[in-house]
Amino acid sequence: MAVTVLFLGPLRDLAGEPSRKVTAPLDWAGLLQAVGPEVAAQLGEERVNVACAGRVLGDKTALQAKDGDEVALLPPVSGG
Amino acid sequence: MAVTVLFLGPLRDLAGEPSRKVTAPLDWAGLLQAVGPEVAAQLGEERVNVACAGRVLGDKTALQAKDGDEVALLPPVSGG
Amino acid sequence: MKDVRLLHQPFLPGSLIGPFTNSNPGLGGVCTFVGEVRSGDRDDPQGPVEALELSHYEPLTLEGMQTLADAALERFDLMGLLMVHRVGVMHPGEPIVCVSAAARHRRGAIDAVDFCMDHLKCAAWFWKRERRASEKGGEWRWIEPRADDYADLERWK
Amino acid sequence: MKDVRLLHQPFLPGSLIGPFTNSNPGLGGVCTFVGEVRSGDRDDPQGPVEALELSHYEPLTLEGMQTLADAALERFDLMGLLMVHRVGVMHPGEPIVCVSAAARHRRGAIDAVDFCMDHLKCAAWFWKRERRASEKGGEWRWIEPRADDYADLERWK
Repeated sequence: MAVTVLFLGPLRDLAGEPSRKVTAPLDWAGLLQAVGPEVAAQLGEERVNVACAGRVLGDKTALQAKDGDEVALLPPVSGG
Repeated sequence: MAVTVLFLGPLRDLAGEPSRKVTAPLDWAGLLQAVGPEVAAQLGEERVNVACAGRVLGDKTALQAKDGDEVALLPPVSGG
Repeated sequence: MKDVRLLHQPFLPGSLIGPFTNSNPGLGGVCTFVGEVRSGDRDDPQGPVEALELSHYEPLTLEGMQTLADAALERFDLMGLLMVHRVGVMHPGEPIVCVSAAARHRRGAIDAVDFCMDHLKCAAWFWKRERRASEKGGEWRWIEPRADDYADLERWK
Repeated sequence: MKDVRLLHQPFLPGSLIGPFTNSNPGLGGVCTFVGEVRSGDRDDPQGPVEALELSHYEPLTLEGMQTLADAALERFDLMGLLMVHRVGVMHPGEPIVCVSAAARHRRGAIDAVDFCMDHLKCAAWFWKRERRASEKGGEWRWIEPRADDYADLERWK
């Protein structure tokens, strides 16, 4: 019974690993606790988005991940 | 002792020929007379430029073409 | 690297862009615009375009293009600029003009191409006419820039 | 014609532009932007760029590019749009991104490329980092868009 939390871009360096298994279900408070203080601080920033099951959340604090979901933490992007 | 008057673009159709030899020297009044009323009317328009000896005149009415000069009548352009 | 050409024969833009890009090592981006002879809008009542003719005035046209290229190099942060314009009779699908700008950042490259095209369209020494299939047995008709073209040019003043 | 691709291997923009242009018969112009890995500014104290890595998030990135392409096709008067973006590790001189727009008139083509590039630069699901030769034995450093990039994006809102 797990949720996979994925650290994208620079958050991967902060987390020290590309992903982490967390017990399901997972809400916003649980996420902040699961990722450690450094990543949690980043999650507080407006520029950092959260996707659950392939969909970017309009309100990330409304996260409700269930067993098998992938939760992706998306820091500010830079392409081109 | 001649000046060559060159009709560019649509002015060529109006003049009925690509160029015309005119007696030198040639000033603005002489040019208007030499090109016929239809082309002369076009020359009165601000959008029509005149070049003498390869240089576009800032004030076309100050034209002073001498023997051997080419006077080019330049209607509104369209490229690309 | 500035490369300005007036061509009397058909050209392949692709054959110019590769060498141009390679001649500007360290670039961040290249923006290229290629204008071709249109066959005419589908709903155009005047029928399809058969041919387009671009005429020029030898003593002014190429020199004017050089001056335009210099103005673009002065105004934008560029590494190189390629500006090629056809003259003569062309047919639908043939390239008329190709402007390519290489720069460290995309902004300069895109703006330079925009700037050069606006000027080539209604402030360079070219005269354009077209012949359409259905129009009075293929008579030539002179084309002036559209109001949009003049408005675009004003943006740079 | 809409052609949106996320590539994991090097690509030659020239080999895409020709077929793209040919697939839009009757076009008046094609604008193309190609972004490449820069070797770094000459006066950059951090030394030359050795490598650039673009990472993406599979469930979002390509779909986001499709949505962006649809927005451009909706907003500008286009006949076709090609949008190609590399991911993975790249080296200086390698193409990262290629956007090409075909339209009846140049305005739509140029603006569409400008619009797409601004969005790919700071509103698409990519993360970019670079490794420089002189920096602490080649450590990777994450790159965020420049202030200019964010300002450019605001123009379309």
